[in-house]
Amino acid sequence: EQQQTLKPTKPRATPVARKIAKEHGIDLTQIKGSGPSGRIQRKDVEEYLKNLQQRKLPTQEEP
Amino acid sequence: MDYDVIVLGGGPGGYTAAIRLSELGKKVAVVEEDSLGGTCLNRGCIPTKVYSHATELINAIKDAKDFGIMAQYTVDIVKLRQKKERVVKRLVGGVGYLMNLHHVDVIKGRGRFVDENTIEVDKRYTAENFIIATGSKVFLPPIEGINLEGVITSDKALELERIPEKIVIIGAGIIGLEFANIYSALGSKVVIIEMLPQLLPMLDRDIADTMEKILRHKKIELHLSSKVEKIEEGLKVVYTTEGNTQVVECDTVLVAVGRVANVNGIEALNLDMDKKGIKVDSHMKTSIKNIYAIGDVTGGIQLAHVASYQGIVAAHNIAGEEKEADLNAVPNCLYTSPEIAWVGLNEVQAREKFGDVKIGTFPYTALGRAMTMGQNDGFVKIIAEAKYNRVVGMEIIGAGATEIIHEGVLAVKEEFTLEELADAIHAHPTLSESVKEAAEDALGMPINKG
Amino acid sequence: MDYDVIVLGGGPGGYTAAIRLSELGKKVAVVEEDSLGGTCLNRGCIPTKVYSHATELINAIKDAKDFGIMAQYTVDIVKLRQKKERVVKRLVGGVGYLMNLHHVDVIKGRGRFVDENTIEVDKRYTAENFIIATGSKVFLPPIEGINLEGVITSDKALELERIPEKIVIIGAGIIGLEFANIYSALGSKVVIIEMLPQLLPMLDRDIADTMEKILRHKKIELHLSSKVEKIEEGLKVVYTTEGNTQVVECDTVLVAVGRVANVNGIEALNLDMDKKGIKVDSHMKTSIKNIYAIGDVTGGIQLAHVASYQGIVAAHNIAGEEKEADLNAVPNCLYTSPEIAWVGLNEVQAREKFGDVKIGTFPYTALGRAMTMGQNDGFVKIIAEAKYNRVVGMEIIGAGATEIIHEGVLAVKEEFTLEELADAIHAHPTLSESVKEAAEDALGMPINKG
Ligand SMILES: Cc1cc2nc3c(=O)[nH]c(=O)nc-3n(C[C@H](O)[C@H](O)[C@H](O)COP(=O)(O)OP(=O)(O)OC[C@H]3O[C@@H](n4cnc5c(N)ncnc54)[C@H](O)[C@@H]3O)c2cc1C
Ligand SMILES: Cc1cc2nc3c(=O)[nH]c(=O)nc-3n(C[C@H](O)[C@H](O)[C@H](O)COP(=O)(O)OP(=O)(O)OC[C@H]3O[C@@H](n4cnc5c(N)ncnc54)[C@H](O)[C@@H]3O)c2cc1C
Repeated sequence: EQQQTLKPTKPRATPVARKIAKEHGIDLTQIKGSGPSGRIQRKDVEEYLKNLQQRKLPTQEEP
Repeated sequence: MDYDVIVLGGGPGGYTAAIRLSELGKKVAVVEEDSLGGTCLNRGCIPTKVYSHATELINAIKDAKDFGIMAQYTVDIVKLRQKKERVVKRLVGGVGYLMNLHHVDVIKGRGRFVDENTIEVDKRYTAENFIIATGSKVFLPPIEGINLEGVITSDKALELERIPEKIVIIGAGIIGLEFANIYSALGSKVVIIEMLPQLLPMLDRDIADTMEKILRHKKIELHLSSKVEKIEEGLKVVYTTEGNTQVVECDTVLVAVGRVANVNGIEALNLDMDKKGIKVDSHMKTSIKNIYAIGDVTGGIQLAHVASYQGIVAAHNIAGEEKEADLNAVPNCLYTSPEIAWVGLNEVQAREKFGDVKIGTFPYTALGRAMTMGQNDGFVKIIAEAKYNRVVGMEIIGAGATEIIHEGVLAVKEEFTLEELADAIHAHPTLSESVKEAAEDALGMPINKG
Repeated sequence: MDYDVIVLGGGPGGYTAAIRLSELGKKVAVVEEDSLGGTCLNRGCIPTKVYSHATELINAIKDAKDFGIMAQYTVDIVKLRQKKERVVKRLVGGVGYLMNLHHVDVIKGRGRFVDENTIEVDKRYTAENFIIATGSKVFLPPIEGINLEGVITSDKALELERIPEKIVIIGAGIIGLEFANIYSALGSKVVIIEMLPQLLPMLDRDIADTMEKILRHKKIELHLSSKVEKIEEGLKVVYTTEGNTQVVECDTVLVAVGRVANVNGIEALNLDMDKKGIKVDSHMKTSIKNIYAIGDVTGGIQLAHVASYQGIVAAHNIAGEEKEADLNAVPNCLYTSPEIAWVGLNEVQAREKFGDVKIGTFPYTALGRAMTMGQNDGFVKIIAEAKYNRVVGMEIIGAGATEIIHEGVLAVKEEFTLEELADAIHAHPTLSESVKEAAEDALGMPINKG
C-alpha cells in the first residue's frame, strides 16, 4: 500500500493521550490534534472514542 | 481610523498585548495615565520581590553561622528603598524602550471611551479594536478608623521609610503573608489577623499547616477566624475571635484584604459586567464585538502572568487567529521564606473531581541539595488522578518552590502521567529532584523517601 | 542461591538499584567496602555543594550592600568543614536507613567475583544476577612531581584545613571549575591551567565566553591551550602555552584532569571492556547474561543521576521488564557563581544534525526576577530543529540554572515544540520566565527582549 511507503512519523500526542489510545487500541494517526502545533490532547482522543462508540454502539466488542 | 488597536492601560497585560499585536502587523497605541508596567512593576510584583530578596539575604547572613561564616549586619532602610527604586526605574524604562522598538505609540493620560471606536485622552483617537487592561486597585474595607494615620496599604508599605516596631497586618492572603515575611525579617513584631479559619484555603491542609508552623517559629502572631471591628487612634486594632473581643496595640496597620477591578473610563460602553469586573469569554472578548478585556480588570485570577497571557490570547484573536485561554496550568507563587508555589488542583479538589487519586510527597529533609543549603523545611506534593496517573496538580513549600513549580506547570499543561516525571532524569543534587521523588512515591516506588 | 541480586558498590548507582529491586520483589544485597553513598555522598556531589553553597553565602553577603544590608564576615574553615561532615554523615546514615527499610543486606568489605554466580567478600555469596556499580576514581596523569606534598586531588581538597594563598588547578572541567569558584570566594588566588583551547568545549562558544569573562572578573587566571610539564618542589608548576614555557609559584596544586572507571574485583569474569570501562548495552547488560553494570564504571557519562537512572533501568530489566536507557535528556550542571546547566544538543551539534535550526536567547539583564536578586549575569539559550520546531537542547548560564534546566529536560524528553514552551504560563517574576521568553524569541516573537 502507498500508506506504508509514506508512513507518517509518529504523531505528536501528550503522554495521557498516548496512554488512552493504547488502552483502546486506537491509531493516533486517525486523530487530529488540537494542542499547540497540532499535538493530540486527551480531549481529542476522548472525543474520537465517543464518536467511535456512538457509531459502533450496537455490536461493540471489548478491545 | 487612527489605529488598528488601542490598549487602555500599560500594565503587564496591556504592554504585552501591544508588543504581540505589533509583531502580528498591527498599528497599536497604549494609553497609560501613570507609569508603564502598571501595578506589577511599580507597586506590585517587582518592588515586593526586591524586599523579599533582601529578607533572603538577611536570612542567609543569619544562617551562614552554621557554615562557619560569621557575619554581622545592619540594615539601611533608605538604601534598600533606593535599590527598589533603581530596579523599578530600570524595568519601567525597559518597557518604554520596548514600546519604541515595536513602534507602539504611548499616549499619556487617562483614557475614557466615547463610543465603541473612539477613546478620549488628550484628544480623541479612533481604532478598529480595543483592549481594556486597566487592572485593579487596593480594596479598602469599610472599617472604622481605616483612614487613620499609620494605617497603610501595600502601595505605602513599599515606600518603607522606617521599620515599624509592631505592625498588624489585616488579611493573610498572598500580599499579607509576603509583607509579614518581609517586616518580620527586618525586625518588626508582626501580628496577622485573618477572617478565614485556614491560612491559604486554596491549598491543602498539610501545606497550610507547615506554613503556620513556620510563621509561629518566626514569632509571627497569627489570629485566624478573626474579624477586625475597628481601628482606634493610638493605634489600637480591635478584633473579635469567636465572640471574644481583643485589642492589639501597634504603630502600623497594613490593610491587605484584596484588590478590586479598576473599572473606569468605560461608562459610555455599557459592557456586560459582574460583581468582580468586566465579563469576558475564553477568547478575552467582552460583550462588544471589537472590545477585549484582559488581566485584573476582568476580576479573574489576579496575577501578572495571567494578565500577560491573556494579552497574548487577545492579540492573536484580534489578528484573526483562533486562540482560547487555557487556565488549567497557572502557577501561583508566594515569596515567603520558604517559598510556596502550586498549580492545578489540590488534593481535595482532585478527589472531588476524580474520586480516586494518587498522592506522592517528598520532604526536603531527605533532599541532598536542600541539606547542602541548610534549607530543611518543606516538601513537594504531587496529585494525580488514579485511572491514567495523569498529573493534575502540584503543591510545593520549600526553597526554590517558585522555580521548580514549573515542572508541575508543564506536566499539567502537557498532560503528563506520573511515569513521565518519574522517568525524567533529574540532575543531582538539585531541589528539582524532589519532583521526581514525589512522582515515584505516588507510583508506590519511592527511592530516597523513608 | 543466597540472593536474587547482589550489587557490587553502594554509590548512587548501586544503592538506587538495590532499593528498586527490593520494591520489585527481589532479595538483594549490596557489597560496599567503604561508606554507603559512594563518591557522590562522601567525596563528590554533596560535599562540593556544601562548599559551593558557602561561597554563595559569601557572595550574598558581599552583594547585600547594594540592598542596604551592610555586613562584615569572617570564615572559620574548620567549622565549614564540620558542616560538610554533618551533612555527609546525615545523608550516608539516610542511605543505611533506606537499606534497612527495604530489607537490603549490606555486606561490608571488598568484593571479588569468583564466577558468574559467586562473589567473595568476607565469605562467598551466590546470586542469580549481579550489578557492578564500582564507580570511578581520580585519574593522576603521569607528570613529574605529581606526588609532591601540596599536590592534591578533589578527595583531599574537600578536607580543606586551611585556605591556600595561591592554588593552581590543573584541568578546567566541571570539578576544576567548581573548586576554582570555591577557593576564589574563600580568598585564594586561583590559576587554572587547561590543555584545551576552549573552556567547557561541550558548550557553545557564547556560554563558554560568558564564563571566561566572569572568571576574569573574579581575577581567576585562566591559561587555555596550556600543558603542565612538571611540578617542582616549592611549589612551582611549569607549563607550556603555544611553545612558551612558563612557571607559576603556588602553595597548592589541585589535579582535576578526570576520573577513570574503578574496574576491580571482576578479573575472574573476563567481561568485554573498552578503554573507558565495562561495555554495556542500552539495557545495562554486560557481555555476560546475568551480569549488569551501571554508573561511572561503564565509562559513560560520569554523573550521579545517570548512575542512579541506569540502576533503575537495570533493576527493571532484571525483574523481567523491558527497559532501555534513554540518555537524550541528561541534565549537566556546574555549580559555580553563576551556575551553568545544559541538556541535549548544543547549537553546533544541532546544526550538524538538522541543518536548519532555530535559536532563541534571553538575557538575565531583561529578567525581572534576576533584577530583584541583583543577579544580572547570564542568559538562556534554546535550540530547536527548524522543521517542526522541536526543542533539542537548552543551555543556561545564570542564577538558578541548575533548577530551571529541568524545563529543558522535560521539553527534550517529551519532544516539545517551541510553541509548547512559549504557551506555558510561567510565573512572574521568576527566573524560569527566561525559558518562555527564549522560546518566544526562537519563534521570532520575543516579548521582553530588546
Ligand atoms: C503588592 C502586590 C504584589 C504583587 N505580587 C505579584 C507577584 O509576585 N506575581 C504576580 O503575578 N502578581 C502579583 N501581583 C498582582 C499583579 O500586580 C497584577 O495581577 C497585575 O499587575 C495585573 O496586570 P494588569 O495589566 O491587568 O493591570 P495593572 O498592572 O494594574 O495595570 C493597569 C494599568 O492601567 C492604567 N490605567 C487604569 N485605568 C486607566 C485609564 N482609564 N487610562 C489610562 N490608564 C489607565 C493604570 O495606571 C495601570 O498602569 C501583586 C500585586 C500587588 C498589589
Ligand atoms: C569532586 C566531585 C564532584 C562531583 N559532583 C557531581 C555533581 O555535582 N553531580 C553529579 O551528578 N555527579 C558529580 N560527581 C560524579 C559522581 O560522584 C559520580 O558520577 C557518581 O558517584 C557515580 O556513581 P556510581 O554509583 O557509579 O559510583 P561511586 O559513587 O563511585 O560508588 C562506587 C562505590 O563502589 C565501592 N566499591 C568499588 N569497588 C568495590 C569492591 N570491589 N567491593 C566493594 N565496594 C566497592 C566504592 O567504595 C564506592 O562506594 C562528582 C564527582 C567528584 C569527584
